[in-house]
Amino acid sequence: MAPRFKRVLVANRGEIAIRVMRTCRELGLSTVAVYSEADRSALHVRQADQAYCVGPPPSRESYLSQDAILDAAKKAKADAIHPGYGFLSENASFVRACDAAGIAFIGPPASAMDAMGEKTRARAHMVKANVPVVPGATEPFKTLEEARAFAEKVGFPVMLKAAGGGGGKGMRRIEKMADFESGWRAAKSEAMSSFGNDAVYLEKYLDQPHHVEIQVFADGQGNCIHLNERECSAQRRHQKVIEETPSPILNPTLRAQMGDVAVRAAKSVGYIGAGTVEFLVDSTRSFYFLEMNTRLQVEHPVTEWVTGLDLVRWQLDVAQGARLPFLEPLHPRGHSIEARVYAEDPGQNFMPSPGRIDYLRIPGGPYVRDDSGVYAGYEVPRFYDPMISKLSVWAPTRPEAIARLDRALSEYVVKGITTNLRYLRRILQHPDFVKGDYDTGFLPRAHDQLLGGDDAKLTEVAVLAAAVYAQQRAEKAATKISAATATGTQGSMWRHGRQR
Amino acid sequence: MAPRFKRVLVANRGEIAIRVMRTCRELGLSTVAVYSEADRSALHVRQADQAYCVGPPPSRESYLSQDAILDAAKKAKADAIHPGYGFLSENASFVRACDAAGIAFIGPPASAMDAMGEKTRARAHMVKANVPVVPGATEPFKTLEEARAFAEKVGFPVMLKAAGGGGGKGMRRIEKMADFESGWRAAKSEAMSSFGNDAVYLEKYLDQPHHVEIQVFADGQGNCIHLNERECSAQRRHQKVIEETPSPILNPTLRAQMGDVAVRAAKSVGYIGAGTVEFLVDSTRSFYFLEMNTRLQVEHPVTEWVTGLDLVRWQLDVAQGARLPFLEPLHPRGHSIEARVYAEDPGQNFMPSPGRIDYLRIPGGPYVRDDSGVYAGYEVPRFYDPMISKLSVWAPTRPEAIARLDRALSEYVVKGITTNLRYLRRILQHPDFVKGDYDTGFLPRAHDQLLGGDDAKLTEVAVLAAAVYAQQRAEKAATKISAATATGTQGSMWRHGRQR
Amino acid sequence: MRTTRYYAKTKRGQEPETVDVSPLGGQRYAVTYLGAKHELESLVLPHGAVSLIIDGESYAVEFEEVGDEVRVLVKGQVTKVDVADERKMRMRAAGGSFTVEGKQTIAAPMPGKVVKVFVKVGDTVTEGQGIVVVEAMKMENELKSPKAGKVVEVAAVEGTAVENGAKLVVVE
Amino acid sequence: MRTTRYYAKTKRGQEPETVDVSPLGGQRYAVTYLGAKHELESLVLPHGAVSLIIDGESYAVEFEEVGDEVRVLVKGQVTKVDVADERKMRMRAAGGSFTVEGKQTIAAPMPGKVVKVFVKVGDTVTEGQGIVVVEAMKMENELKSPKAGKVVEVAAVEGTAVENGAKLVVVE
Repeated sequence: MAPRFKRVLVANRGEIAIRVMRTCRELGLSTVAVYSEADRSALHVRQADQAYCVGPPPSRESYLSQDAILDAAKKAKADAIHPGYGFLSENASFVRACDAAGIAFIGPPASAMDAMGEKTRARAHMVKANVPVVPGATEPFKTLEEARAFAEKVGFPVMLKAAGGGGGKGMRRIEKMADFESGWRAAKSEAMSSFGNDAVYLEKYLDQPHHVEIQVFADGQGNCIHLNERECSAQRRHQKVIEETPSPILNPTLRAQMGDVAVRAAKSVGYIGAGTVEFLVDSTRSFYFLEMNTRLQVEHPVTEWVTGLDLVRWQLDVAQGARLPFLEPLHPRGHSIEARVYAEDPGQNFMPSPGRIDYLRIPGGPYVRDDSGVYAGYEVPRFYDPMISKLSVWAPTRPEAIARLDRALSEYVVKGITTNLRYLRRILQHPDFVKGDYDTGFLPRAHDQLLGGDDAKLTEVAVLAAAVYAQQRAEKAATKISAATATGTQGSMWRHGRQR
Repeated sequence: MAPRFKRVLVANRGEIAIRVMRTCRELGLSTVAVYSEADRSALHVRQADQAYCVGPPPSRESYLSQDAILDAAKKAKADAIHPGYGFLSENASFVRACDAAGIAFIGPPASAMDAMGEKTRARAHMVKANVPVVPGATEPFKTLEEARAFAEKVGFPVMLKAAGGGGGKGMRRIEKMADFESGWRAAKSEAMSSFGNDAVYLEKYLDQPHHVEIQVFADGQGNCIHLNERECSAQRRHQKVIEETPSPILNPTLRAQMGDVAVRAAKSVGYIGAGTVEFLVDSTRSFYFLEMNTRLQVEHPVTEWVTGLDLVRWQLDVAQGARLPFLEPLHPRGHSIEARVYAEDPGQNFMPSPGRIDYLRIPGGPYVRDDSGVYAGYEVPRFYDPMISKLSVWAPTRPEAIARLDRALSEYVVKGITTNLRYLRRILQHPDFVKGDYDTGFLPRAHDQLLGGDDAKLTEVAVLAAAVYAQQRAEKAATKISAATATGTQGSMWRHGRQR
Repeated sequence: MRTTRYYAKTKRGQEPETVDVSPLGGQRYAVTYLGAKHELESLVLPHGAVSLIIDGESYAVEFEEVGDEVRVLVKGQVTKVDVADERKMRMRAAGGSFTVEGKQTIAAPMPGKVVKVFVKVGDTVTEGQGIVVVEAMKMENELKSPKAGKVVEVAAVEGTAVENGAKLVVVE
Repeated sequence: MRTTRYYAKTKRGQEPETVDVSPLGGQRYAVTYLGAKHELESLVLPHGAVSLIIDGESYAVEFEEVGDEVRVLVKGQVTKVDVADERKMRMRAAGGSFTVEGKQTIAAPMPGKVVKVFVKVGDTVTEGQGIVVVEAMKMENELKSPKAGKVVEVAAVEGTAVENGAKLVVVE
């Protein structure tokens, strides 16, 4: 197989667009960025060799606009489109449009996406392939009433889910019938704005399961392997916050079983490329198919750390007809953990905090990897996902990896917007996390512990620092004023604007 | 062996101080920084738990002041001192002073340092231990005349070297007798200011040898192993610029031979801790002992990348009495390359360019490691080494590692001072480097190629950018002026100060 | 060495504590706070950063201003500190600001889009009741009433974009 | 759309080339240079960075000023560009600057310490001859004469510190 791509359009933004472009650049491929009007100043535009505007800020009118993106690909003479994750990455009609335009879509064939893309259809497929699934509906509901009736039958709590989506968007856990209507409305609305599809179904809510997923990879010659698991149970608002591999709850037998099932699931739909089979694992260590993400996963770096692979390169190779380079199981080496840095305020129910990043210092040193999509001076727009960076580490053992990630997070400085940096460190320091015994209920359960309890010594340091800072500004202002007018006064220090 | 250190003073500055503190933090050890008056704003001061000033800017009065550093260690109640590299790291009298003060020195015993520290004494030891050495003097010269006579005997070219130093400081290659006196003067003066010792000796200058070094590690129980080699032949002004492992010129047999000799050399002096045995390898692949660096090496990250180890942690463990965790040879995994980012102008004979870093953007992504000692807004002082950062990468193969490092360097932005970033990329792209066929003469030989030849397209882009930038500033100035006084003019755009 | 007295508090409603600051020359200060005296060296760096050495202990401090308060970041902890000098304290006493009970404004905590308004003028609300839903960054965020009371003003309109800090609803 | 003419050169001594810039609205411009017309979109970002899109090609450009010139960093290449508008060109023509042959000043290229001065007033020097050694960052750097001539002034004193740009020796 000879490489045939020369130019790759990345139909995405933020860190994942940059991640994909990095591998392209290393392979000597030219890169094409697309951007919405809100993203003209984004880093991915500056790092690409070409850049085309694809529409106004709302994703539906830009990053989800198939025509605009295909137009850009044609103008740029791109051979291939990498969709990243989210946006059009799991949209089978876009895959067909690429096929029709003669542009390679870097991902599975439309048929595999059809089979897995709609959550409900995927569940039906899996049942047929003898893969265990979570009890629940096999198709989206047409009406609220229908959904209510089904929920009643399955029994609360239930989980409302976007049929066309993933990544925790358009999901709502509903405790009781009284909350059903508002959850239904919110889930549908988020599903629409995230995936352009408001179809919603529901599943029985398993009691505090673990979320464990298996990375699979298939080539076009019928080969499919798995690259071990990722533990993704640390979730807030149904979105992953910290991921790690190996999972602290898997043993080699369970890993092999889940890996086999994941490969079977992928093969049953004729899968090609990188995919992730997500499972829920309950307290008895039974596991259930949850969904298959038919694209690169946000948390793929932890798999890269313990395997030494470049998964984006594998995606590009497979899309150009290459066979998988090996078919034996790969034993993970050491341990890796990733933390997602969000522009949000954990103390305000994870309220997003878009705005300008005034200053940025990113951690470094041994076995620390930063995947960020921002820069100092960048204005984080309010239209898209609030994740600004992924910080991941590797170490020989899990305790060392925790210590390393905590150390790295301690070096991270983001000013101008609120982030979850401290919250992330609190998670790493929490006894349940340290023990490796945490399920999807962990973060909500531990919420107050993770937020509370300022250190009295640090509060004292803050007061001392603030008082001296006020004094220094007063001295500086007095010097300036006396130099200019020979009359010095001092007042509110904080209103003079920042001292630079 | 139970860990007994609680608090470690790092008797260094810049990236290596930060590197050591990172591991200390991961191990839960408290850290103490020392700083000269020129370094009050340095990053290592801000990252430490405690910080003490040890004197005025010149290193001789601060970082080389044994009393000031021991005073700080006592005030801070430090159990141990990590010397980093350079400064006091190879000073046996400082080791004895630490011993006398009851503070652990993290490094070899004074006796091993005595044996290896003076270059000439080391050579004598090695001859006794049957280790091949480069032909030359076995002790420093008392007078210029004596040195001249010896040079005449050995034959030009010769290499003048500081007996008490390393790292390329205090070295001068002399082509002919007419240049001898000025080289002698320069070498002595640099030796004095770098090592507080102006003793100088000389060796036959080998014709374009490779500089290959072996990392060794010994514990206090008589065990010593090697951790493979590093190729360090890419040197400018006798200082390493790019290092890699494995060396492209070693085969397994030669690696094993050199490893054995390095271990023998270390054992012959009762070595303990991390050390590096440097060899010159000539065109027939004969190798000669050059010197042993009795401390952590600048380029240790490449060894860490291919072994998965944390060498600073090993240093701390061994200093607390631990045995080496394994004694079998460790096979390197993949390939790693490091580039040293210097604040210097390669076009002006590598003239240092201290000054304020106005903006800094550090590369990231898969398998990229940054070890920097600076931050945006930092004023690089003129008193110390101009290295501001080490950027290293890992990849499965050498060509992939080169592509990755080139990609990472392409993302690096440092504004306000001149750096060698472009020069580094040119090295990586040079055919001799790509082939893996480069000796210590490579960079001087290729100097013009590495500097010259602006790309016409990029020059055109620069002109277009500058003209439009001027226009935009004129528009902005006109708007401001007309808003204020209703009379707009425009003149020199570049003198209005930066647009922020 | 003239000593300047500052008043600092870290929680709303708290009585401020005094902080006495005496310059010792250069960037060094003697500071008395909560009955203890400390020697501080405070180096102001670009971008609102300060390198602080308190009795030998080193702290990397970052400052951000939010209205009258300053947010101080030390070792991952963000503390909101309100510092005033004597003159400012007198002005506050005279102006009677910081008596904020009574009317409460629910403002947009970020730029976004109002997707739902649950109340109208005259409604009685309980503390913690959902009032408005604002969407930003693909997440819907419900804003709750900070107190029990009555809705006296509704500025939020469903479907419209709002800026950070925009008044949405006032509860009295 | 008023077109403004600029004069740009990238090498000393070179005749400047014309660059005609016509605003197209927003941050877009039509630019004619070396006989070709391009459409540029130039977004000015903080810290002297510009995101430039030229006929669909994207360039991350960084600007730094050095006296009259601007240093432009594009894809790792630093190009010194001297851009003047018509008014500045007229001033230059009148002032007769940029005729720098004759006296040549050897200035400190960085802050450092003068460790050696090899010449005195009246000495004859050849082009490339070592004149002064300045030490900075542990390296000794020999500054050479840019031309053959005679030393007319020696400001450098061995052992003293010098600032960036300080006059050391003048050769005529």
